[in-house]
Amino acid sequence: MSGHCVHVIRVISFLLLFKSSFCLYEDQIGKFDWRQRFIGKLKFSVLDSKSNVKKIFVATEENVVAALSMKTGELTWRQVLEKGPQGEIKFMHADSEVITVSGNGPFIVRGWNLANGYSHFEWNSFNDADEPHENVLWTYHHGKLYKVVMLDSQQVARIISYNVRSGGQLAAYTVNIPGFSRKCKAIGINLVCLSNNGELKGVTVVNSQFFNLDVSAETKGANCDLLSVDSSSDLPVLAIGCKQSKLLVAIKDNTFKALSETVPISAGVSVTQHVSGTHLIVLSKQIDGVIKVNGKVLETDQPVEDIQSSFQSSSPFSDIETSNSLCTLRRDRSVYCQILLSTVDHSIIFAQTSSKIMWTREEALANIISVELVDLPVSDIEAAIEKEFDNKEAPVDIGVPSGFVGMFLRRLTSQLLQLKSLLLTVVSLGESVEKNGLEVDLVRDEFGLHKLIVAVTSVGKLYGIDNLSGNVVWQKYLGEMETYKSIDKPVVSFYVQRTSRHLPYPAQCFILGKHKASDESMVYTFNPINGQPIGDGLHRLGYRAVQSLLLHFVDDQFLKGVLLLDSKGGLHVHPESQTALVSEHAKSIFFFTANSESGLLVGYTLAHSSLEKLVASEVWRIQLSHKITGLMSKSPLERVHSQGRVLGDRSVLYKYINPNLVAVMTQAEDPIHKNVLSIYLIDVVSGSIVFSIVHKRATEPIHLVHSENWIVYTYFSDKSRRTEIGALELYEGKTQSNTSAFSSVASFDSPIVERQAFILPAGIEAMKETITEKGITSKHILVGLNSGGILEIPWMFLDPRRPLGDIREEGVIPYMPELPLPAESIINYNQTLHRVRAIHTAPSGLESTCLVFIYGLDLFYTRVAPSKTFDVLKEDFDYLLITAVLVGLSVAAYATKRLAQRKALKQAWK
Amino acid sequence: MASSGSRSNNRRYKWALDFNYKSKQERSVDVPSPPGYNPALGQVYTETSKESDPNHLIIKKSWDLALGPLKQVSSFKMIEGSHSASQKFVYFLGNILSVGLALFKCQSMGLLPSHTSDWLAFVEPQIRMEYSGGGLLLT
Amino acid sequence: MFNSVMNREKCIFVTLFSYLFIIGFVQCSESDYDGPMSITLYHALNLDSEPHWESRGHMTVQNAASGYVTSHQSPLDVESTRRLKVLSDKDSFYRLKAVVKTSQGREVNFLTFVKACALVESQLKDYLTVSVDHEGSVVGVSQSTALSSCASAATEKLPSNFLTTVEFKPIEQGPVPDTASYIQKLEREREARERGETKDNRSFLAKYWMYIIPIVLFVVLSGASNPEGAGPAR
Amino acid sequence: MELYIVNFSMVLASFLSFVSSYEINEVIGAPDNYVIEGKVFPPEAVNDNSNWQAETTVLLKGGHQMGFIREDGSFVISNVPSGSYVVEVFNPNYMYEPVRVEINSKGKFRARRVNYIQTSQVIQVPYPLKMKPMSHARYFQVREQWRATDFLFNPMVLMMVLPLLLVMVLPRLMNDPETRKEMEQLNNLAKYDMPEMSEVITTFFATGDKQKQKSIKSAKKSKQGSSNN
Repeated sequence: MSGHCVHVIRVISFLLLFKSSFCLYEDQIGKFDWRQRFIGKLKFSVLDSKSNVKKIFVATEENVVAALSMKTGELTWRQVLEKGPQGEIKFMHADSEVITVSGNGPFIVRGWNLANGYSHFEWNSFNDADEPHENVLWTYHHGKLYKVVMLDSQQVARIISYNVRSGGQLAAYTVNIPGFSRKCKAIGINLVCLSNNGELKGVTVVNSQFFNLDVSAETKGANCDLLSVDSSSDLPVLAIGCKQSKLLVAIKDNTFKALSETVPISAGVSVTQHVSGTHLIVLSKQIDGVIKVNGKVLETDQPVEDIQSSFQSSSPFSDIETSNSLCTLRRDRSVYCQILLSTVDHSIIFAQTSSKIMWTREEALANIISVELVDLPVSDIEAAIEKEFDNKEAPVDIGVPSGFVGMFLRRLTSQLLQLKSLLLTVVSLGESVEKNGLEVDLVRDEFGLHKLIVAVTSVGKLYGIDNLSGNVVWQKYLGEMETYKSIDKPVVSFYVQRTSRHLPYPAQCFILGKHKASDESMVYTFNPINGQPIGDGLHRLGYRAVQSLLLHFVDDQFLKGVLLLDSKGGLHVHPESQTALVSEHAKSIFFFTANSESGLLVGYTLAHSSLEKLVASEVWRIQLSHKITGLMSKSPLERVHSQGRVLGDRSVLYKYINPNLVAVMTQAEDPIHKNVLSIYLIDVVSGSIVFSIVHKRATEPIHLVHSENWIVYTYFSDKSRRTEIGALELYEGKTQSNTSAFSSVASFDSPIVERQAFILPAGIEAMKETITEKGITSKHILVGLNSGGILEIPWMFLDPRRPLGDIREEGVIPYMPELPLPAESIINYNQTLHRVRAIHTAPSGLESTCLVFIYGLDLFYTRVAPSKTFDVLKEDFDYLLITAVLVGLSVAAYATKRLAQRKALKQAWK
Repeated sequence: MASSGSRSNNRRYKWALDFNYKSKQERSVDVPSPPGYNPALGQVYTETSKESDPNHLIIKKSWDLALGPLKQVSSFKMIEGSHSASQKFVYFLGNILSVGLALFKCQSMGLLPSHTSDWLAFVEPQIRMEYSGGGLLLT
Repeated sequence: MFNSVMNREKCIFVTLFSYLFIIGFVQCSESDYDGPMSITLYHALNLDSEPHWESRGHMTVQNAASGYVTSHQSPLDVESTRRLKVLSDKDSFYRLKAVVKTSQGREVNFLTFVKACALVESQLKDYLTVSVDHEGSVVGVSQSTALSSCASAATEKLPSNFLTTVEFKPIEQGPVPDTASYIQKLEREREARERGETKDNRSFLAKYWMYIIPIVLFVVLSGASNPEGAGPAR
Repeated sequence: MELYIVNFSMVLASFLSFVSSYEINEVIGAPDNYVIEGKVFPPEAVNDNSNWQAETTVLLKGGHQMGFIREDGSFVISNVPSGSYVVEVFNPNYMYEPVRVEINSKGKFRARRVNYIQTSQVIQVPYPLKMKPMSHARYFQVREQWRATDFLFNPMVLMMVLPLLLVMVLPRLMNDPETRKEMEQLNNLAKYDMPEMSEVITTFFATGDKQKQKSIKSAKKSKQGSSNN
């Protein structure tokens, strides 16, 4: 019991330590941080017309079930289901409650409360052994859930009906559909299949009535697909989509009815009920970034003028993928429709015909794959000052004479401007509340805290987000470009080639992706401040790049080149004008590629390049025997301030800081040891394995952080059934072999490796270390937990030199296997973040402060100060008190002086 | 010594004159002296008279205090006589001892930057000789 | 069995003189791979981007488990020495290819390099580090030289034989949370405190005499000195 | 093939309209599939219109499988093969203690407290699970309030106040004749010491012929002698 006590005391003392390292006050909520919640790409949607608070029920590709407010588009409620195929939503239906079918294997049927998203019921539907998991269709009709299992081998469909609430099986039967292809859809109460010879077959799942249709000749033989359009109304409509157009087919009274007109493939089609048993068909399509909506009565083909409208916004719209509409008849017998559109760039648009766009949701942001925080350009005033010191820029203003007088004049004008802005800020201090509504200028602040988040999403849409407000400043959809894949994850190469510190040149970013239609690579170079293309903009390269590298030097325009290695081993630099410049530095540039599947790592040198042609020649080769599942190099921005560590005897243990060190993880499924995780530390210049370590029975999730002279990784230990954190620290020894320079090629003795493991009583989704400008501030590790919190752990807690016995070194806390999880260290407090994909950290202008952007299904931005904000006054600094004290002291000094004088005088008279 | 003292006295005299408002003496400098009058004697007199002036005393005392450490240095030269060598040696030894004691105390308190760790903050980061990049193959 | 291998820091230290068959005893006692494994070495002494491989020698790891390594390296002829010097003068790389053939007949190629000048500087004395994974298969071979600097470019004479040291570097065992000793430590602390609680029943004086005595002394002395000091004043 | 019974009474209890159609269903399941059941208790301070049910999620295997809360707090996690799992309940504002649930191959359930350090330690808890909130999550630090006592006992303030007291109070004490005498005595003592020092110096200079060490000794002696007087 008293052992427990000690434990508790220890925990408390650690909590105190934690507390001192991180603090957020309750009144700081939302001051430095913001959260945005997303749902992902739309998959199913139902416009609710019945409830008094109008909602849209959606199910998405991200396995999210949610209700959106029709008025604002905000989330009324949201339930995030299991990750991956486990939670994939197969079917959604909403009337008296929202019903979803998710999973793959055993299917989970869940019912949700319409108003608040509480769970109503949950049951499982298992497949028989002979039933495939992938070809199962679902449909709902009058309280019954129908499961249609396509049995390919027997050319039959097995239909099982369930009581939707209890999961009780009501009936099961099979229908023969000979000659059907796998192109089948369940629409309403019908199962519809398109055969390869262009025949449409339908069967009613309720009573197995068959009907079919020989669709028009144009769809025959062509590569056509069956698309379900809208089954929410009593008239199910489906479309047969072929190359350019789609043919609409309605099912009425167990017969197919092909509509006379074909519509373009990129048009959104939805059907709603209209007056006196007729139906309205609403078509929406994107033309030159504008959405045009028109409609007609399905039965009579008569156009409905009322709903003809066009919508546009500041950024052009992309092609429409799905649409859903709800039309109502006004008292004056005019029709208006509410349309929910989902576009190919994952936006969700909600509009009202003959009115305007109500709201849009940028759901591509639920799938950010790469992020950079870009410095903003300086304000006009500061630009003027900078111009003053920039001699090259002197003859820009023709009106102002150059030379001594000109300089003087320029100085005067810039200082006048400064004075003016100062006055303005003083004046506006009182009325700043009014200004809040307006957009803040995108200019750099004095502490470098205001930046622009440039995010690349998996769908190929780019966003510029103001880091202080979270507003999307610009967006750009690169329709032709798609992402690369690396270890089954979408990736692009995204670099900042030039920051905004080089006036008059604008900042420039670089994205390397793939061309959708061909095998070639594509590059988009753009200004990150406004998203506008620079130079060639989006262009094809003519070869397929397999790896890229941002060079470390700039050309005369302060632009860093990007080296590209193509699939044939050729080497290119982008822009090509830098070829000669690169060849000058060729001796010091090394390059490596890693093949995840084969485990082969190859290193190249540029040393054999000439002025005209860059050549990558192979110099080293490592063959790992298992699949590479992770590769982590250090942040190129990283700076290490302290070169060593002070030991108890006041000697120095020098850190082994190798900028070329890369941590490579491999995972093997070993029959004896099961899931073996190996970590190799490889110097990618010399190609030597500096250190390697193995963990047996270690499984996913595995995350790794690599910084300074240490590596921290996490894995799930199958043996102990807990999440463990391993920490490695590399030291050169008590002396430095070369105090001035670090060369990987020069041979060295293996570094001393300290190691330790800890237990984290939580699951981990993502991990990242903090980074600051000069590397003086101590490092913390941000850990995205599966609870939705982001935990900040001081690196001190993961120090492998934490002693089990007495403390001998300064700043080392005794070893404790289990790391504490204090609530104070959750930097996002109660702002739960689902499915954290990655954490991006960037230095600010303040050494103490690190900017943190967390992305996944939700976005969260905040800033952390691992060693507290030692370089700025605390924001709760009491200016009033200090002024009062100063004034008081001066008054007191003056008064006592007078008193003393008087006393002296009195004394003299005595 | 004496000459420098009189010079300083002279200066002091002029300086003191301004503040003590001895206007008669001031004028007497401008006006040619009567025969047989020695201005130097008058100076000596005024000086002695001023010795009693508390203000002057304070200033002098302060100067003594300020010059104290400097005088100590020169006092080394003033050691004279038959035992001067040993005296000088002892003086030297005493100083060494006190400095040594101070150093020892500082060392024992760990105030002296005598370990490599004390200079760690000045160790420059190593210059990077090679640059590398790349990663997993993009497919 | 496996653990014992992994705990060993440096496995094999065998110095191999070319043209001689030297059999060295290897400390490494056990490993997962058994049967002979051969490493054939090729080097490229050309300046071009494409290496022109020439045979340098081969070594046989008779049984890494028992740890016998035999080696045979052909000496550098005059022409090769000259070319190596050219490489060194041009500050180019000396490239080495190691073909590892396992007992199952699987062949794996490894490439590695050193600065040619460093090799010349170290008088052809080099090290080959063979990294081995948890299953015992070779994952990397890397070469390093005895001297890493290229300070004095001019070297008069080169020996004709390579002096190679082969070092086996096994993968190390990952750390596990040290719960056992932590629990023991807690237990010890608890016991110590329990003992301490019973022991520390000394009187107040017994515990704090070192603080009390100086205070008392000071008080006594200051009280005593006053009248004595005052005496002569009167 | 294995048959097992799932009791859906909890599901149906919330739908009074369906109580009449209450039935025990037989679900044909794949072998080795179980359902973990439990109930999450709301924090006591919770008010009725708070949406805690929607905010609370139940995670199994770190989110590999999930359970959602019904209005009454009950939850089920279905499709669980036999094994050992940690069931965690997450609510943004309240902390819940995780529970380890072990299902053996025969379908027997055992729930115990999670101990990551001593993994073999078994402290059983009831099954079906009853998850009670441990505490309100304190994410924020409490801002320090200005208090007079804090201010007064601040060492800096103490350092300033004490000399002030000495300056202010000591002169008043001096007015007392006895203390003044004492002070004078002390002063005299100090004065006496002063000539002592000069005496040392004079003896040092006067005894030119004698050895220095001796002179120092004698000075010491004279000093001692004078103090003894």
